[in-house]
Amino acid sequence: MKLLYFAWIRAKIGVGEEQVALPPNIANVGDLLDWLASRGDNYAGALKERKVVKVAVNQEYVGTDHPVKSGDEVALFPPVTGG
Amino acid sequence: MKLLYFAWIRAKIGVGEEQVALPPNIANVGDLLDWLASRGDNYAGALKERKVVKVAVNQEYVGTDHPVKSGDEVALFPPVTGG
Amino acid sequence: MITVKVQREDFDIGAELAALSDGDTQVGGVASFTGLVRDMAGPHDGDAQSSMTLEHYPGMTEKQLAAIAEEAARRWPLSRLLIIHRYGKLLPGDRIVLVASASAHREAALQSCAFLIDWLKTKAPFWKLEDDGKAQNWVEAKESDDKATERWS
Amino acid sequence: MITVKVQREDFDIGAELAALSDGDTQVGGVASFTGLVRDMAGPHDGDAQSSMTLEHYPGMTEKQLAAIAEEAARRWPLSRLLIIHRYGKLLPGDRIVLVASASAHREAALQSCAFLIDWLKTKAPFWKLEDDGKAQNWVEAKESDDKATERWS
Repeated sequence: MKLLYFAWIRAKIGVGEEQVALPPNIANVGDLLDWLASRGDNYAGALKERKVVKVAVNQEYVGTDHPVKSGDEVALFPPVTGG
Repeated sequence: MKLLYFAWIRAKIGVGEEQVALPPNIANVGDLLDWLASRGDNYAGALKERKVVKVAVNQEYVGTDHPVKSGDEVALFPPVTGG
Repeated sequence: MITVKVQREDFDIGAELAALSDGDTQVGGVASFTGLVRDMAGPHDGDAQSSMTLEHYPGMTEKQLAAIAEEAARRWPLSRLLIIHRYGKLLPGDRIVLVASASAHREAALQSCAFLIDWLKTKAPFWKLEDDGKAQNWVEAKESDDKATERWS
Repeated sequence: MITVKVQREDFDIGAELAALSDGDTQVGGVASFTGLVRDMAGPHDGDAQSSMTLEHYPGMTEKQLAAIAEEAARRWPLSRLLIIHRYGKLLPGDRIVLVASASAHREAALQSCAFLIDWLKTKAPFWKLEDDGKAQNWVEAKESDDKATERWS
């Protein structure tokens, strides 16, 4: 799975992009966030306020119950501030 | 008094501008329109539908009860269609 | 802060809009509306060339446009405001009018632009004479324009 | 009919707006909104130079902007529609974004512009990092932007 991080989530985690092998028990976005938060203080800190973390799977906005699979591109980012 | 006519009111009257000496009994815009309409078929035709005739005295929109005096610039025109 | 131009000549939208924020870094947004001459000769009219001639009331036009602009400046927090309106003979695709406003806030810029064009259409002394290539006729005022203006009162 | 550009470079508003009606004489009006970088270092901050860096999500950005534009085209009778959004480091006064739409009807052009900028502010994956000359901070999303978007739903 390809993971992308943007803005302060990227800054807190310390990388903008990484390739991860999904543990077998990860079925949806919520599972993925829980697992990521367990990977270290940088992840836990970045994902602490879970409700401000926006998620896109394959470049579409999704909710926490959206399924994820190993070939997906999953992006995590704070609320957008363009325009 | 300086009279100005625009758009189809100008076209129907046949001139765009004229200087007139006001008869003494003309006190307001309504009087002026009545008097003008009596000056000939071209005026009568142009001012027939009185409610569509817009009037400006000294370049400000006014109603038919607005006073007029000899030094005024009075303009008659149809509803505007700019923009 | 308020600029009003009534002119026969065309205008340069890029330069005009740039001037609305030039040197003022408190401006967060510039909204604009440009009105264009539509082709009155339909696609079936062969080589009929339509045109539009705008007549206006020199002196009163400038006063009315300035009054409309001042009213917009009272209603919204605007940094600068521009109205350019052309007169004379224009061809399909030609620019007729530009209204634009600069503000720290996008809502103020966009709403004031809508207000300016609505008011201008019912208050500014301009009259359009359409020529569809066969006959000339004076454009009639639209009730929908009066309605559009009423929503601001 | 729909043009979306995501780019580092500045753009030429005059040329972009002219292109929205070029060759289409059924267009009666072109509305636009240009967003600019405001100066975050206040007038009392001496020679502090503020700047803003826009980060985005390449690929998803273009898709989201196209989806927003398509939604506008479904809601209003538009001839053409344009969104340009820049990324990278920008200085006060620099253009960030241009949304513009061309229509036979002024209401459609103006309202769709307001819709485009409101939606873009809550849906397009851009993030602003402000630097006021002393410290950097990520701009927080505004509740007022969410509210502005809600009025279209």
